[in-house]
Amino acid sequence: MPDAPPPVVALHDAVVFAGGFPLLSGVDLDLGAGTLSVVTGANGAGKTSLLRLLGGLVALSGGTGTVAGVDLGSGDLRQLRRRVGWLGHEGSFYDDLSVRENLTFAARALGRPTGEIAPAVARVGLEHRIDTSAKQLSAGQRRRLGLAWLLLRRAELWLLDEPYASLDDEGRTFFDALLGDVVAGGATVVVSAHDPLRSAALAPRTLTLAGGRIVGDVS
Amino acid sequence: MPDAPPPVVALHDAVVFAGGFPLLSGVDLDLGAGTLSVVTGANGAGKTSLLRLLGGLVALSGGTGTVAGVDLGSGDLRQLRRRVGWLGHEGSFYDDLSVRENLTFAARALGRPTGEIAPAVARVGLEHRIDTSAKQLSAGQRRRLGLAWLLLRRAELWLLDEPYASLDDEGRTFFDALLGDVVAGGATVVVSAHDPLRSAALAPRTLTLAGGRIVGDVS
Amino acid sequence: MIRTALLVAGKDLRIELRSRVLLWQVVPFGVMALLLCGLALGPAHAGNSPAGPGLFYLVTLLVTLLMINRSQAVERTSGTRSSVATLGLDPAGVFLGKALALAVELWVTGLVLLAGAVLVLHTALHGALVALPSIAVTLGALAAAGTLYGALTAGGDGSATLLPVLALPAFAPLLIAGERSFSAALHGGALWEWWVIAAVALVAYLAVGILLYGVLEES
Amino acid sequence: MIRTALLVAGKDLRIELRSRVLLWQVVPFGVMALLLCGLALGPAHAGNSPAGPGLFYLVTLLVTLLMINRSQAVERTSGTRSSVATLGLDPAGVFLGKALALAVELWVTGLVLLAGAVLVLHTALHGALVALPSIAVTLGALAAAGTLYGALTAGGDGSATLLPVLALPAFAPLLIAGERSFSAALHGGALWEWWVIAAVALVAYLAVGILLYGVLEES
Amino acid sequence: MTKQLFPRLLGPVTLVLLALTAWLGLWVTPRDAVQGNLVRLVYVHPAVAWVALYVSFGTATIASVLYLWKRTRSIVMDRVAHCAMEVSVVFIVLTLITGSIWGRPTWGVWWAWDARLTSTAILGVLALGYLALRRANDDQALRARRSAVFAILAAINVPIIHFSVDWWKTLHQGATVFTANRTLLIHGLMAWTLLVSFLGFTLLFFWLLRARYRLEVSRERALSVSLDEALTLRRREGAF
Ligand code: HEM
Ligand SMILES: Nc1ncnc2c1ncn2[C@@H]1O[C@H](COP(=O)(O)OP(=O)(O)OP(=O)(O)O)[C@@H](O)[C@H]1O
Ligand SMILES: Nc1ncnc2c1ncn2[C@@H]1O[C@H](COP(=O)(O)OP(=O)(O)OP(=O)(O)O)[C@@H](O)[C@H]1O
Ligand SMILES: [Mg+2]
Ligand SMILES: [Mg+2]
Repeated sequence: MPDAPPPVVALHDAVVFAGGFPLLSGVDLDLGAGTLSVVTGANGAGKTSLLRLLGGLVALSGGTGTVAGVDLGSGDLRQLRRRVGWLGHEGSFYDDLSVRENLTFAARALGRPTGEIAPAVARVGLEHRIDTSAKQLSAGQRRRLGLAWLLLRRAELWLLDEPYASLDDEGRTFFDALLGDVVAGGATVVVSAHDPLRSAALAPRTLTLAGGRIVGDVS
Repeated sequence: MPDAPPPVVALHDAVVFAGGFPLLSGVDLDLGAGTLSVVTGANGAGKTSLLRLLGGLVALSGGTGTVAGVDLGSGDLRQLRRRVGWLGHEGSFYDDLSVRENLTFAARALGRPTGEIAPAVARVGLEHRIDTSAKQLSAGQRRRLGLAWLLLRRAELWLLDEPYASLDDEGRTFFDALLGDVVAGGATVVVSAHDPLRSAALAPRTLTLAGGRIVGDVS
Repeated sequence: MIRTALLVAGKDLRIELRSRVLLWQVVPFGVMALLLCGLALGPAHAGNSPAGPGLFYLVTLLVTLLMINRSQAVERTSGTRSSVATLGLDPAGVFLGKALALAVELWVTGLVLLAGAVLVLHTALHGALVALPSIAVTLGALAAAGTLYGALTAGGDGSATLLPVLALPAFAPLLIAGERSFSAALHGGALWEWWVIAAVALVAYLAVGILLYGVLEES
Repeated sequence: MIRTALLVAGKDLRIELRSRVLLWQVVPFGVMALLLCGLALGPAHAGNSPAGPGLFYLVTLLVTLLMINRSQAVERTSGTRSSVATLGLDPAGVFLGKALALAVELWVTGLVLLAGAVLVLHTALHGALVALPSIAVTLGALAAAGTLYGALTAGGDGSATLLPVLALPAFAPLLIAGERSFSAALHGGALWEWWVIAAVALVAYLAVGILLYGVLEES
Repeated sequence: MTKQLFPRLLGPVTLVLLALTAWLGLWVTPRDAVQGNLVRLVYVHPAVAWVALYVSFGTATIASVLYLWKRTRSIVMDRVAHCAMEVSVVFIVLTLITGSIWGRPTWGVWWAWDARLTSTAILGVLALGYLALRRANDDQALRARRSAVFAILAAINVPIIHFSVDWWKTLHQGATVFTANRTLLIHGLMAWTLLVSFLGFTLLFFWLLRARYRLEVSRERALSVSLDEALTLRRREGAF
């Protein structure tokens, strides 16, 4: 009887308030597993806010929503966060710990073998910075560390907020390849970006936000 | 007798160390007044470090340098900083103050009429956020606030670290127009970026950094 | 839960080792405060003074407040929060781990302060040794309570100032119990009563923390 | 210099008004600490107790440490430093402005604490009023010294913990002088000597700050 | 020639003077009628205290002032201040220890809340604070400036320690060796022994300072070699 698998993301008229200001003003959205979506829109349109909602990092103020099987209104947001890979505007690690130590912490916390760390670091091109403490990294290197952290995650739902910013050319190419792998592996990816994605092969669905709502949806 | 005006930036074998690590490993650079230069290079190449050196925000560890007539080795860096307009990776304001209050502070500190604030805010497109406190702005809005702050500065030397990051399309177009105006007004501009500039009309000089040195110079 | 606790405690202690804040700053602060308190009491009062235990715990309280701030600050540098939140660590484990790390730091500092009290305040060495288990338990309870209150106040504006307001009333009974049992160890008297109070407080705070820490963590 | 000072002081006080840290956190903390101290003294000692002035200044000291941290933290949120550094403000003016703002905050808090002392510790109202000018001068000196030491420790690792270590010995004489002159106001005695010490300290710290603040600021 | 002679003689002369102090102090000078053999600590404690307060802390302060003054600003001054402050910690601790050893039999306690004792201990914490402040800043120039300012602020404590015995009537000995008008109160052999001890410990300070300074210089030289290596490594980063 069940014809389609349930969507990973299902929002209905989702509203999020912060300090009396509506960050999201009624979003309807369905995303299936293994899809890639790009969220665009002017500055202040609500892209970051949408990603934070999907990651269980802010609470829903109105409407309904389910993400990865967790009800945003009444469910356990911690459950949701466990299944989400998050890459924010700014790097997000313990500044006093080195690249290796940060990743070891993440691997242990997730119950992954620490043997996966070295390959992940090599993949993002930080081998020669592996013992540098996070606060000494350059902007792009921090972003790469964030990607390595994500590689360890193997999350079901990837939420990437302007991942291209401050990555160099080589980094962007690598990133596109990574996205391809991830989507092929069955994970759902939502990316916010101001430029279209590099690689034409990815063919994402593009959602345009404006004023906290979705005003365009092209696949 | 003096044929050419003295260069605004003159670095000779400039070396900058931080915690035993060479951020810059010997940079030779001459920039004339009224020129536009773009600094590119891989992540960690030293772009941000070069801009910080030019802005008098880090000290020279080796070699010699003069920026805007101030000797980097023995001169008064505070003098230099007064003449520099800086836009960093992250927005840089008092988080608890509103857009208007931040700009009023800057205008007063620089001895500019506060009447210039409203036009600057309108120009960067933040009119409807003018009484929002800086910490509530979105990433792109923060960047725009930084631009408004720069507009008030009227600096001789503009140092912009990845200004495109997190600006939307409209913002980038506006930014390119701004750059054109500034250079035409006789100021020197150094921009770090991973993408080439949008507007072909600007025709900048492109410096490529790698390993803390300049390895490419195309005008 | 235990695995998470050990992981978190290890991470906190490693950051502590890396930054050496405890060694170079907290411990000298404690010694200084002890000296000043001694001076304030004046020569008449010194010499195995009955105020010894009180001063010891007063200084310990100040040190604890400093360390709680530090323990929470580590978790919220720039973007650490979002990333670590998406690791979905078991909050009970996080609580236990942070409390354990804080307790270890307090025990180390406590030993130094105790040595200082013996040397400087002429607290009887034998009495101090007898008091050792009760001090260990009291400091443990302080660490548990401190972690709880630290989480309660963390993240908001000026949390460094909010913490003492909320925590002081909770710490006061602990300090009184500790002081009484220390005095009893020095001058003879019912040792057990106060010992038991501190132990009960320790267990109670641990239980509350394990149950409720998840609620305190920001959404 | 004066213009810069007023600008900076205005900015600091405005941030303070905006965030309400003083009103909601520092003042309650002070009152709470006063209550606990009164409690610790026990009912026997209360009632125009000779300890009143000492307690008042002890609490003031704690409050001052909190406020200095806050005053410095405001200057170094994310990128504030680079931007404000490039305003090239006169360091003497910045010092005076920050000291003035801190002094105003301390005066407000001092008044509340004084009222608390009269109500809770039964300090004689008339004596408290007589002591008012000496308290104002002492708090002013504390603000000047605090701003100086705040800049000395700002920005480094764990500056919040380094501050008390370095500043306590400098504050101690001020507190003692304040306490003596307060006591003298209550119980009669030579008022002027201590008054003069505080005034000399105020002038000395102001002079040192005006001369050397620029040296302390980060490059 | 003479330029090399002085530093080379520093070590041997120090040793000779200290040995002389020990010999005079332990065997030649008489026991005291009241204090017995304890009086022999007078050849150690005041000299060590003198070095701690005036010679070493003073050196650190003067070097700091010279660093802050633009015309004499150089990394040498910063290094001298740093090294002198480290040696100062050693001498302050020695002052506290010898004082405590002396205090136990004379006052019956190891420690008392006497103004001089406390302020000496605070000076020790301040010296440690100076070292902590240095650790907290990475940037060489900023570190030098900040620690120089702090050293000067901390030096205010030295006159306080000196006059504390007059300002607060205290347990600790007042000025016994030298009175205010610089006349020697003790006579004969004791005075000579005292003089030798002062000289000996003063030279010991300079010896230690010199050793520490050379260690610092060689450490920095090693660092600059490693910096050169880092530089070539960094340049190679861009090569491919
Ligand atoms: C921990 C305990 C003590 C400390 C921290 C201490 C500290 C000092 C200091 C800092 C000085 C140098 C003052 C100056 O030159 O301005 C000094 C001098 C001196 N101390 Fe102590 N002291 C201690 C115990 C004692 C005791 C127990 C005695 C003898 C009973 C003693 C006898 C002296 C004498 C005779 C001088 C030379 C005084 C002069 O000529 O000015 N000290 N001490
Ligand atoms: N204190 C330090 N110790 C060691 N390495 C450091 C330190 N500070 C910076 N670095 C390194 O210096 C290099 C230069 O950094 P910089 O920020 O100038 O690079 P960038 O060109 O701006 O890179 P991005 O494109 O990522 O912004 C980086 O490789 C960084 O890891
Ligand atoms: N607490 C708040 N009070 C008022 N307005 C707020 C608050 N928090 C956020 N905003 C506003 O909400 C809007 C949405 O912000 P969001 O960060 O989601 O935008 P964005 O699409 O990610 O923009 P950008 O492209 O600049 O990153 C912004 O206009 C911002 O000013
Ligand atoms: Mg955004
Ligand atoms: Mg950069």
